[in-house]
Amino acid sequence: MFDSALIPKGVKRCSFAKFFIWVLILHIPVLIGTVAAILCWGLALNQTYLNNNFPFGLWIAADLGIIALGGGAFFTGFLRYVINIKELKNIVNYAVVIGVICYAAAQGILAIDIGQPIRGWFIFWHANVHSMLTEVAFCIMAYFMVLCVEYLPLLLENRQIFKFSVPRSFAHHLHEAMPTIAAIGVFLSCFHQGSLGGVAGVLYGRPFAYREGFLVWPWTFFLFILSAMACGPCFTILITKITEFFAKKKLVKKSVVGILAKISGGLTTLYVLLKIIDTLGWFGLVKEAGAPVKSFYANQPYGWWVLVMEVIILGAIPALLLLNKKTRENEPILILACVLNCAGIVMNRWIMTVQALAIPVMPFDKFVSYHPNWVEWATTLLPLWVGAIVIMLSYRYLPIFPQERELNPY
Amino acid sequence: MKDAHHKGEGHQEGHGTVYKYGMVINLDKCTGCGACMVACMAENNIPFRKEDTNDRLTQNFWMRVYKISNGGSFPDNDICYLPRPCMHCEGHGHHNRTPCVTVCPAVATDYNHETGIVSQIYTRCFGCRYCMAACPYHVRVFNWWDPKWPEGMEEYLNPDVSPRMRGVVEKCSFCFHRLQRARNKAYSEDRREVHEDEYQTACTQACPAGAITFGDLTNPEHKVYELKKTPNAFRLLEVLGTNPKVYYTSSRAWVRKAADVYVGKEGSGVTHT
Amino acid sequence: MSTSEEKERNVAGGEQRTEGSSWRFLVPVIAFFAGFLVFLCIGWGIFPKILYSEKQQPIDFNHQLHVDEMGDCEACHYFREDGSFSGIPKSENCIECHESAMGEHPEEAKLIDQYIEPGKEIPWLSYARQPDCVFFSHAAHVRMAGLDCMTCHGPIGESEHTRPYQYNRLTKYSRDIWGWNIAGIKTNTWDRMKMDDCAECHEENGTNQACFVCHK
Amino acid sequence: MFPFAFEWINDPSHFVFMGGFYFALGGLFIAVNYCVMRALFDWLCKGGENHNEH
Repeated sequence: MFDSALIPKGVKRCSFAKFFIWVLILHIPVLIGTVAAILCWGLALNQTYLNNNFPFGLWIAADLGIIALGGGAFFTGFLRYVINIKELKNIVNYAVVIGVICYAAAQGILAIDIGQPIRGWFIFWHANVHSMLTEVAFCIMAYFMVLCVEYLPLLLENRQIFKFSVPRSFAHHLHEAMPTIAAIGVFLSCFHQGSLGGVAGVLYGRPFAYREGFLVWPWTFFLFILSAMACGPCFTILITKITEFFAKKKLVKKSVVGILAKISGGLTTLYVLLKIIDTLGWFGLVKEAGAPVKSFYANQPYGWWVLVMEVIILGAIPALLLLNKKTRENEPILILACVLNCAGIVMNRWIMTVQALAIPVMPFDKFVSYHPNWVEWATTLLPLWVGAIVIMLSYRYLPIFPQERELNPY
Repeated sequence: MKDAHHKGEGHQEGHGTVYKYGMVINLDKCTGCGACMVACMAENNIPFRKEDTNDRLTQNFWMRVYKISNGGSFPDNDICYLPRPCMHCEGHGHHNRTPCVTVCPAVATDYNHETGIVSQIYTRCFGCRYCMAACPYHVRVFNWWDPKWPEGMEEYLNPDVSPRMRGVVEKCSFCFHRLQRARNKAYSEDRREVHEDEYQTACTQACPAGAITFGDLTNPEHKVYELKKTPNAFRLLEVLGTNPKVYYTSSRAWVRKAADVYVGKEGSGVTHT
Repeated sequence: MSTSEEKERNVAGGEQRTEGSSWRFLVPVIAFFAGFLVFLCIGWGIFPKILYSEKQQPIDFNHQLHVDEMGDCEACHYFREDGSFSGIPKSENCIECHESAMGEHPEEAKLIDQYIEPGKEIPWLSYARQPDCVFFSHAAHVRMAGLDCMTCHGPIGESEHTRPYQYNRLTKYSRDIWGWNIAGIKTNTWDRMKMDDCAECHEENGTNQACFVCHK
Repeated sequence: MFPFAFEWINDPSHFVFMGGFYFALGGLFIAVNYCVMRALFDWLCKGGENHNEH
């Protein structure tokens, strides 16, 4: 093969032509997304369906969702390096790759979302430390750097680079330092996952989103951390399964996936319980203030079904499926549970941003509905395609799955 | 901010009075003519686009007149026009912070403890729009387009107000530049305090019905001081604890009720939700 | 592979082994300083040339002469009745004295021929013009706080010639705002007019730090 | 934001927030540089003996 010198030893990859054509095909949606992004930068945000009632739309919701899904990286890293669950070394690499993609995507979307991208650095230079968004920006930026450093040894393990002694010993020492780096990552990650929850939770002008809390953090701060820890591993499993589907072989042992699924199941259960308590507590507060709870669910499409969908169908059901040993070990059901769990988290992020803004606060305000246009969709989906390309490249040329050779002898 | 605030207070004697500018709008007098909106747009160089003058979701208004109705059928039908400038919320209770100010990641907006005015600095704002999400009154608006005026109209822009570039948030400033101008005059006459008639907002002066009264809410000599204490006075969404500095008065009970979602608790003080 | 590594090892660690390799050890050091020098020249010499464009004032104005004649700054740069500041004088102020030539200076002849007789304004370039978002009250600083003109404008009253006006090509702001020192080092209060400089003085004097004190 | 910025205020929120941030960045910086140094040191000491120690 044309590039066989770069492919890790002892593993099989598809022909270079096939690989190349797939990468080329993926460039079509990438191109469309890039055009949309350039439209936003060049012609300003009037290219979207965002308006004065919906300053936050698909972008911010997707941002929050992506970061939550990328939470698998910090949580798996935490389990592997800090708690020291050895088994997970077989999947932590992939979690890191997914994390890098998710965080790069989140930052890219933010860069399109802000009205004056050239001034984006103000958030760091003129930081307002009381703003949740500042915390988000600082921690995401720093955590992205951590992820890059975690990705670096993987990159250096490419067969051709690994021949050289300096990158090899550098990678070796990075592996040694990984617990420290992972611990920093956990610290940063917990804060920004939480701050993303705080973004909506501190808005006391928006009773739908506002929550009281602990010290400077509203309850949503802690709910978001927990939900990211709960669904992140599910997303890692999901992407691994998708990769296995396209690679047509097993890449990670069932036992490894089982550990992640079990932990995720426990955390999801805990999260759903706390979410129910939080929702009921919020009902009480709203009632006490004299507002009928149903007024928050009176505007279609944001009816009661949203709550049922989020908490029961996309929350409790996957939690139980993951918690139960029998269902968890059945692969189709496991995949279904992961899909539901991830969808639940994305839906929660949508509710906390878009629905929170959609519900009129002033009594004489009219309900306005919002739906994203193609520019928003194309830019939001852009990371998906770029991510696919990055995953394809990483899978092809880097030894990401330590168990691959063992599982696929030839 | 805290330090600055303390210093400000420390110099209270030297720098004269601390103001708390606010507005009392008499809804019974308002005819909904929209003169306040027009005056505001002219005064503050608010850009407009011919194609969406009717699009309330992307057209920027600093002052916006809402039409509200009691929902009754003839002859019980009654409507009321409600002009809505920026409330310049003070915040109180355990918030003690203006909803839009604390969320700004780049300190592009602040609450001035000497005037009670919430600022917006366009050159600092980078357009994250978090403040718009924080404001329950839809006061803050975003520049979705580059500002453009019909040919020749640029010559008539107000030099005291800097025009906004696209991609930043803007909002009513209580015509703060008029206070700056008034202060200039006061300083040159060697006094620190600004008289009531020296500083009036454009909308106040433009209202043909005299529905808007503007002044220092803490100064007993200003008209707003008494007006805000009348039994018919109320504020929008008082229950949220935003502590706005714009008061409304109306003799009609349904209008007063319509100001708060939380009708059940009307008049029983502020509850935090 | 190993031979090249061997060589590099000698370069890095073996200056005392042979004379040849001892001066070779200096190569990276020399390269560093050479690069340092090049970038220093770019940073201090070429970069400001790229960043700033230069213009000459329409008339070479002698401040010292006028201050001697007129007495003080406020004779020409006066306050209006409403407290606003007149700034750079209009040609009508110049006409008060220069309706016809008072002397034989060529710059005065230029003033009369090119501006006063045709009734045109002199297109002075304002060194101290702040960006549009800034509100600056001369009344507050001069009348209320009693500051000297010199505190912000420097000893401009003693100048005999106008200095070239430089402005940032990107922002079009006068270079006096950023300061003439490319590194941003400030020795006098009038060296710079950035927001930090305003804030510094305001903080020292306990002025309100709210945004709407200086912004519009 | 740096402590010499004029917007900086010496209050707990600034110390805790920016402190935490710089702590994390500093930790990462030191960790990575430590690894770089170790790698260079390895190379300088036993660069000749080829790649067989791992």
